Amino acid sequence: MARNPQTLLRDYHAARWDEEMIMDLGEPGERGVKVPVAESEITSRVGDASSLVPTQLLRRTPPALPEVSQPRVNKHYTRLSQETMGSNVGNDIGQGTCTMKYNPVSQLHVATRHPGMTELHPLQDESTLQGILEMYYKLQEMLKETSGMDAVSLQSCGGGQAIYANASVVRAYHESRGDHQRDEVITTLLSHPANAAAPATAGYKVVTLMPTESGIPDMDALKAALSERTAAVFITNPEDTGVFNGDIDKLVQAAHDVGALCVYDMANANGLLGITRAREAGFDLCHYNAHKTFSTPHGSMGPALGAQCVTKELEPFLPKPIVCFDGERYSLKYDCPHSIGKIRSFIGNASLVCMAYTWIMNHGADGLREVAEVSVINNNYLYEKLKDIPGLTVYFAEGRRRLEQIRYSWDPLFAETGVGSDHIRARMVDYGVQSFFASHHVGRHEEEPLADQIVSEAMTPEPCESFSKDDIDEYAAVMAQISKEAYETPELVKTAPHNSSIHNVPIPFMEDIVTQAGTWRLYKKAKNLD
Amino acid sequence: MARNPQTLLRDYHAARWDEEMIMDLGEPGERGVKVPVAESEITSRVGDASSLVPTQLLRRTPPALPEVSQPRVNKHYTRLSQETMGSNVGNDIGQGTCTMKYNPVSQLHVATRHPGMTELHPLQDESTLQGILEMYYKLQEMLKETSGMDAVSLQSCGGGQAIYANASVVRAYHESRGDHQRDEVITTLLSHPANAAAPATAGYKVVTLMPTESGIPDMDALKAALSERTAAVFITNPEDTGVFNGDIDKLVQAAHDVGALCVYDMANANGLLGITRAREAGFDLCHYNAHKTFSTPHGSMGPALGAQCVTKELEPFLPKPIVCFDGERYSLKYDCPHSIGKIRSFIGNASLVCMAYTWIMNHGADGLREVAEVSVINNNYLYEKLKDIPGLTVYFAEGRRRLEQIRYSWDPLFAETGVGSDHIRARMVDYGVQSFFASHHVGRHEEEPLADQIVSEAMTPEPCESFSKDDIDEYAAVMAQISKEAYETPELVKTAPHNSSIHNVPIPFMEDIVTQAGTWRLYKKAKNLD
Amino acid sequence: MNEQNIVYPYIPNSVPAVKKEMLETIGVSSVEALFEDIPQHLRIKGKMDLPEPIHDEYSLMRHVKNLLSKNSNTSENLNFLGAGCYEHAVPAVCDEINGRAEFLTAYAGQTYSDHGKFQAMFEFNSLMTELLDMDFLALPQYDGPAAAASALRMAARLTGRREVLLPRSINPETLSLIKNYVHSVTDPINVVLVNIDGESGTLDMEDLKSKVSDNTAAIYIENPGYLGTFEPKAEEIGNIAKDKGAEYVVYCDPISLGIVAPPSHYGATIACGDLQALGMHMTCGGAQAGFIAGGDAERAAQLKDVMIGIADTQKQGEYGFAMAGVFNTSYFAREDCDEYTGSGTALWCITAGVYLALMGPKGMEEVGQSIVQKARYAADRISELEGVTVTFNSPFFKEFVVNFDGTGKSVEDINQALLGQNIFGGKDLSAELPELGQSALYCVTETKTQQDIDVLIDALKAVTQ
Amino acid sequence: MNEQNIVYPYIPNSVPAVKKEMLETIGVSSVEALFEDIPQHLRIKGKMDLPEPIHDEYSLMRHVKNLLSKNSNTSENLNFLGAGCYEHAVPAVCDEINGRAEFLTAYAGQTYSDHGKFQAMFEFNSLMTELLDMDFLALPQYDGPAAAASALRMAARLTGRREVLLPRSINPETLSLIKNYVHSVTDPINVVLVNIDGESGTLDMEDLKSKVSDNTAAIYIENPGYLGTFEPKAEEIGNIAKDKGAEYVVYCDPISLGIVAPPSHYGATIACGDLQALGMHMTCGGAQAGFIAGGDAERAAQLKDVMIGIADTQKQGEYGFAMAGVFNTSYFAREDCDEYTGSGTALWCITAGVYLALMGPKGMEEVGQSIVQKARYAADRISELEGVTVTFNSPFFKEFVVNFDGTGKSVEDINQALLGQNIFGGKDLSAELPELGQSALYCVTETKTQQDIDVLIDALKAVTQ
Ligand SMILES: Cc1ncc(COP(=O)(O)O)c(C=O)c1O
Ligand SMILES: Cc1ncc(COP(=O)(O)O)c(C=O)c1O
Repeated sequence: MARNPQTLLRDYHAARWDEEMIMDLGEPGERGVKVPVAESEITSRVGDASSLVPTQLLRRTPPALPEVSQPRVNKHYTRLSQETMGSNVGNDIGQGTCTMKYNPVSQLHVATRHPGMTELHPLQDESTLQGILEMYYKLQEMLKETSGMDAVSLQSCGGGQAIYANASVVRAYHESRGDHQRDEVITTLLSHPANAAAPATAGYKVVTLMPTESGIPDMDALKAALSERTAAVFITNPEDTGVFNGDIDKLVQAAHDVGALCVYDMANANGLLGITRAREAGFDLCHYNAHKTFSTPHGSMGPALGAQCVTKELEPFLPKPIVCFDGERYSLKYDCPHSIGKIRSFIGNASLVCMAYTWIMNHGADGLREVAEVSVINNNYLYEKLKDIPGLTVYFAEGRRRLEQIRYSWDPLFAETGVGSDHIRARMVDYGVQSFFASHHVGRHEEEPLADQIVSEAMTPEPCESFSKDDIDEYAAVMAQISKEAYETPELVKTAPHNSSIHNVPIPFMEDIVTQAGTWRLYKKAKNLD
Repeated sequence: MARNPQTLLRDYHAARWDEEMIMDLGEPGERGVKVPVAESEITSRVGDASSLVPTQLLRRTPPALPEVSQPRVNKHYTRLSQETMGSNVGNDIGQGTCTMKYNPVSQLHVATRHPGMTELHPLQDESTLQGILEMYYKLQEMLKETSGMDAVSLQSCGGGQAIYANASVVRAYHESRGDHQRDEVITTLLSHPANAAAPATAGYKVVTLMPTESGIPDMDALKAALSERTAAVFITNPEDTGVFNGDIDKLVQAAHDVGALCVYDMANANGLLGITRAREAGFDLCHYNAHKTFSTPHGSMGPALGAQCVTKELEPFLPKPIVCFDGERYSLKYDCPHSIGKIRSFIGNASLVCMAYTWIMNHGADGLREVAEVSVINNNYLYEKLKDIPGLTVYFAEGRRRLEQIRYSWDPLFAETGVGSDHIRARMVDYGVQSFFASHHVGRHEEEPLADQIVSEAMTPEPCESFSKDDIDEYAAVMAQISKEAYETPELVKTAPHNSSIHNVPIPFMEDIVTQAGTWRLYKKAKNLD
Repeated sequence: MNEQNIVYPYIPNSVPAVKKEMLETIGVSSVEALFEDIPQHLRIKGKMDLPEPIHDEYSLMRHVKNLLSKNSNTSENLNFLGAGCYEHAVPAVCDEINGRAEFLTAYAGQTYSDHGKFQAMFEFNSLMTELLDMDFLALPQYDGPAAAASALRMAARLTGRREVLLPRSINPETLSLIKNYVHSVTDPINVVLVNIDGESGTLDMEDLKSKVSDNTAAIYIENPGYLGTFEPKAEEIGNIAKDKGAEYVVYCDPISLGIVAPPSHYGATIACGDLQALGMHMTCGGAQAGFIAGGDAERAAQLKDVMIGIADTQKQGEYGFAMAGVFNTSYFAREDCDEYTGSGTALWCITAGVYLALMGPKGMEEVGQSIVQKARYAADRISELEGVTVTFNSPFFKEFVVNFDGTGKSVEDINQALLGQNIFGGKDLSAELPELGQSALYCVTETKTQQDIDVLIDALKAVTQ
Repeated sequence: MNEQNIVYPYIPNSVPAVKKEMLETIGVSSVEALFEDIPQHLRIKGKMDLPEPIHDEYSLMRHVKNLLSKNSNTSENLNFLGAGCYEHAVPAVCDEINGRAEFLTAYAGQTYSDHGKFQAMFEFNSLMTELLDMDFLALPQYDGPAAAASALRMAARLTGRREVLLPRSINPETLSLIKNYVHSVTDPINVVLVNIDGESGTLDMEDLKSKVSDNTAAIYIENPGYLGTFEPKAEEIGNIAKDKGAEYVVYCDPISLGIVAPPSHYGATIACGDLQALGMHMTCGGAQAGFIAGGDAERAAQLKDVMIGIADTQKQGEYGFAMAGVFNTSYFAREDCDEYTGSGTALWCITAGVYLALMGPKGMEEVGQSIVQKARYAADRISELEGVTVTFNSPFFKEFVVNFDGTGKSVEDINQALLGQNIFGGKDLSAELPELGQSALYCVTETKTQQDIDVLIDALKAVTQ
């Protein structure tokens, strides 16, 4: 008797608290928390605080922060949290490539509450950090196995940072060999933009290969682009089309042939765990996003954890420190003359290391493979449910199997009804389903990015292993319903959302939003409020 | 620029998730959690579990529990939580007498997360429980001071249970003196019903005094009721009218004169802390609800903590065990020959003792008095804001000062518009304000209780010290708005709620609800579902 | 007072300027005027004598954590104590849900404002009645013993009789609680104890038959009993009760019911017990919660606490909930009730619901199996120790009595020695049940690994030999 | 694979029957068919070699807690380490809010689905810009050093110059990070270090003046510096930068800004730092979060990460939020950006917002006062010890360098001895700054009581004498 989404969709309404801006709450004099002040013996000995700060550095006007009692602050933020569709609360299938995996509550609790994790200073004597260092070391070992690489660094605190760290290693490698001519990096348009931007940050010129109808990069174009100026190829496989490039090893070989390194963006390895690895295809470096593949929480957009994996040859260039084990004690090695140096202060995001370690320990080799298999089943099942929805189409490589995600397009719907992916994303919220992620290239906009011309009105759902058949059915039913509405009552969709925490932001304002930075004081100034 | 509720009410909508019944979620075979099974060496030694249970006691059909994955269970209950207006989230001024005090997050966290609290077995060796026993002892000492009594027991786990424990002490006291003729207890109609029911549970006949227009019990009626058959008077002061009976000591004296004991229900002492005590009025026993006065959370309706306080003379009758301190060690005394015995297994609600202790330690004597003063200011301020709302009136003792709460009535509104307190309570939800508590005597119903004939269409708000002026203004503005709606568009109010997690339950169904018990299987049977 | 004009973070209107403004609106010049009805002679003289407060949160938390650190807990020690409060695995989702501010701080909100809370409670009832295979369940009580005591009064009301039969092996503390609860100034219920067979630990059927009569309101058993053993004659006992027109009240351990038949399957008319095992940390005994269930509407009508009712809203397929049976409770009926009601342990029933939803039939089965196997393994290994015996020969669930008479050592000495090795030995029974000699009640749950048990065995060996 | 047909609690469709049904819908007979595009030679041979999994939650948690218990933490020890990661009081509301499942597990939801998250971020920006008195703030970066490094690249873009001046007293690890970040295959930025006055620890103005030039993209200072001291000439340094058309980048400690002037008040064009002090537990360095702010639209346009924008919805007085400046970031501009962006540390900015909202101006003032007084008290008492000196004579905020040369003992020995007394001594500087001899960087925050400091003094006395 569970709800059948074909006949009855969830009657959803987001919590709407209509909360004031925190800046406007409270009354002068209210306090949210008190702090431990200096004992009178101390103050009488050292004197006023103002005498301990150089006069010219004393703050003359107090910061214009609000003054709010604790009950009100707590209520305010609790209410705002209810107005947020976190992934452990909503149906996040739409967040494709951003993989919203279930974050087991047990690992969240242990890593955010246990004083043996939260109350550690990173510079404590190593003898007092043996537990956490053991987790680092063992997670490194595990990721060596999942990737097939020879060395792992857990210093990076995001996927982008891991790609940047990989670019730094590439740079240091070529420099160490006196090879200074290589100033180009090749990537593909459908690889995550960080594969272009992070090497560019390291000073590389970036050559971008365009996608072909086959959904995979064109080998000839690659070969044409490769040269003795190529430092490395940065690539994802599958890209968010979900089409696996079976010639990936040939691509790697072609790069190696010109002396370039190959870097695999395995941020999202949900469809690959236990099936294929960077090693088998011959890659020199790769990275994982623990927040996509190993179930660390996204935290509203970080903190995150990027695991950098490299071959033996590149190990000396990894960022400092390296977590070592001599059979008895775990330690941090800082004496690494070829290292690219520090990428992140201290030792990275230790609590996320703890969570990823925990999650893998829970699954083991069979479990990780189960993740991949179910992710791929889920995705292909969703495809069956979506494929006949009017107005929706699949880009690239019609008829080919997909792994963990697929890039769809609402182009036909837009052409026929004027309802585009932005409208649909707003409308989804009315059904209690998280807006889909268009891909890393959103919306229609003057400054329309290249990728958007290639797949416009994009939608990239990813029903990873955390979702049940019911969840997928519901997601598909919502899509079907919105398509129907677009043809029958397009205004309903265009004026969405109707059941969100807020009402629709009309397009001119929406453009304001995305082009204007903001704080409450700037807004008030702009609107002549106060 | 904070919102002015006079001109703009909160545009609220409750989270509405339209969640399926848990019984209907999941698929056969799904698991929410795995359990640690016996090691193979154990199973091969001891054999199958079924061989370890007498055959005739083996369960033959597994319980028809649902089979649901962990992500879905967690989502389900998280969503249900969002559909609940907990007091740290909503505006709970309406929950008068049920005092919804702010529960400081710090004390909630420490008492529910610290393994030194959660991972204790109550029968551990006393040497391993010194910390928690110290809190018991010190809280007892504190409550001796706030009440003026000589001995305190923290064994009761609710206000009702504390009153029952007091009734048991009364019984044991008279029995210990061979005084077997006393089989009556006197209480007042506006004292909490537990003051009638708990003594009745102990076997007493209960005499109930009716309220008078003055808002306080009639001394002559009391005197008439008192006799050598009176075991005790159980009374609240102020009752939820908020009118303090200044003759309370004379009332106690009158009872003492006939050899009866006097029991003060101080469950809610918010208006009295640091001002007046059971001691000053001559009471023999009293109790506090920590969940009303000392900021332990209500937990959706328990677990709770009732603190029983008695005079020296009655100390021997307190429930077992007694927490003692010899200047060095804290210990539990079980050897108490006159004790009424156990009231609650083990030592009661230890984590709530920890919270109440923490809360009082945070406030001290000045802080507790501040609680009383601000509670009383808040209540009288709210009165100013409510007093001119059409259709609303105050019962009893026009013009007299009130302490922490006031019993109002919507009688005039009902008479003029047909909109009654049940409708208003539903409508309030549309404005994001917790429904008010009518008093301990709700609604209009065939089985209308006596008290309701005395104050019908009751509303008993209590803006305790946790609420800001803004909160109170908002509450009053919502009341004014609903009154206006009742006169202008009564149907709008009668069909409320409109912005709740669910729609209106029509009156016949509502009566079904309150008279029919239910489980999902009974419901399905009744409706011929499945 | 508050002459220093301290502003309290939890008291927004403690800001002097705000207070002043509010007093002006009220029309009085000082707060004193609001207390005018409290005569001076009833006032506290001066300031209360309370410890110096710790106003800042950090220092206060440090103070409290310091105190809690003076306790030794079961994460740092190997615990074999049970006797009503049990160390079971608590799924983190249980903590997550009962720690959500909405549930933790809610109270008396009703149908529309607290829909989620009611659904969670209704679901608990639905889940728990499946586990018990009984139709009616009230919101939970203070603890298992309170539920047992209430069940006995229910039986008295249902039968109009004033005598109940209890096993002599009942926990003396439970007995104490029950005795106080069924006592009455005017019309007490008589408690009669039925003997136990010394070998098996089960009810002495002859003694039962000799004591049961037309005055018997209820036969009450515990299955498993306080001393751990199952009651294999449970059905027969039920028949005896039925024959005499008495209620059959069975106290059971809900975590056993994945593998053990629920009381309803062997004739119980009222079932009760404690929910603590189902997803609650021990919390020093602070997470007990008594459940009580009845098999039919007649019993349901006698439940002293409210139930949760369901009804359709105006929208098809949508439900609303409210307290059911509230007019029968003392909230309305006051002294016309035979028993009082009040705040119970609702948070724990929500939690137990989460637990049952997570576990499902398979989880409940596995946890039952794991417990009974591990407990048996421990008992077997213990009984191999010289001078140490397992007292009763009946099958048991998670607890069993260990007798140390043959070692010449007292349980107290043994437990002190174990404590030195970070082991909390079983509950010392020697004072409360002297007839059992130097005996202790050991508890082994699914949380104990084989290694844990072996550690215990080694320690016991060292300590007793 | 998964031949045992294990069902995983976090993988609903791992139920064999469900999988089968789904495969049927897809129209394939086995999952293998879905992987057909992955050639066999690219497949992993056999099963991965990973540790045996622990499938049940209880055992897994016990395993993890066991590991965590191998660490010694700062609740059990007295900690005087700082150097970028600080032990400050964390209000429980901060934990409560960042532990709410909605915030903790959210990610890329936008305007309508994640309104609350955006409002919380927008509010953080609004609060933080008040604290900094600067108008533009990006979402936070990985950590303070990353923010500093990014600020320097911003400066290079703004000025078109490729040289930056940094104080020689900068944390060597920060320097290492910056150097890697401003390095470039094609067009690196040159890092020049400016000397420090040996007595005061502040910037050597002569050296600065000699090194600043028309090539200088930025002068970067830390105030307070890595070695704890304030930079009293901050304004003068700013003027020097201005004169040369260089950016003035100031790294500051946000928890000092209740009593200390924010960088904008003495001329900074870009301010940066780390948020960890504002409501985050140290978490072994896992709660660092770099903020970066610009004083005007020109700087704002150079921020590499998104900001949060606000607009009116259709309903008067209601606001919606979205990422602002996103088209300027590498999400859209890809390699046309000089810097990449990505997942940063949003949860920590929400938390820092909660912290600032709780603290208000008064809390920020008091915490600043408390710190500077307690740190000074500690330094004064330490400098009374024989052979022990406080190296710099300038005012400092919460950290200060202690030199032990006069005791004849190494910092390493002293710290080991302190550890034996459950004290974490200051960071050993002897390897990274040998010119300071046997020195350590001590940190004292508001969390230390006078008694804690006295305990340290006694221990140091015992250890050094
Ligand atoms: C394939 C891929 N690579 C890299 C990234 C960048 O990771 P992060 O957002 O952690 O910087 C992402 C994130 O969306 C991704 O999906
Ligand atoms: C004055 C008074 N007494 C007693 C009680 C009963 O307390 P409990 O609900 O904890 O049983 C209450 C609770 O509402 C009350 O307000």
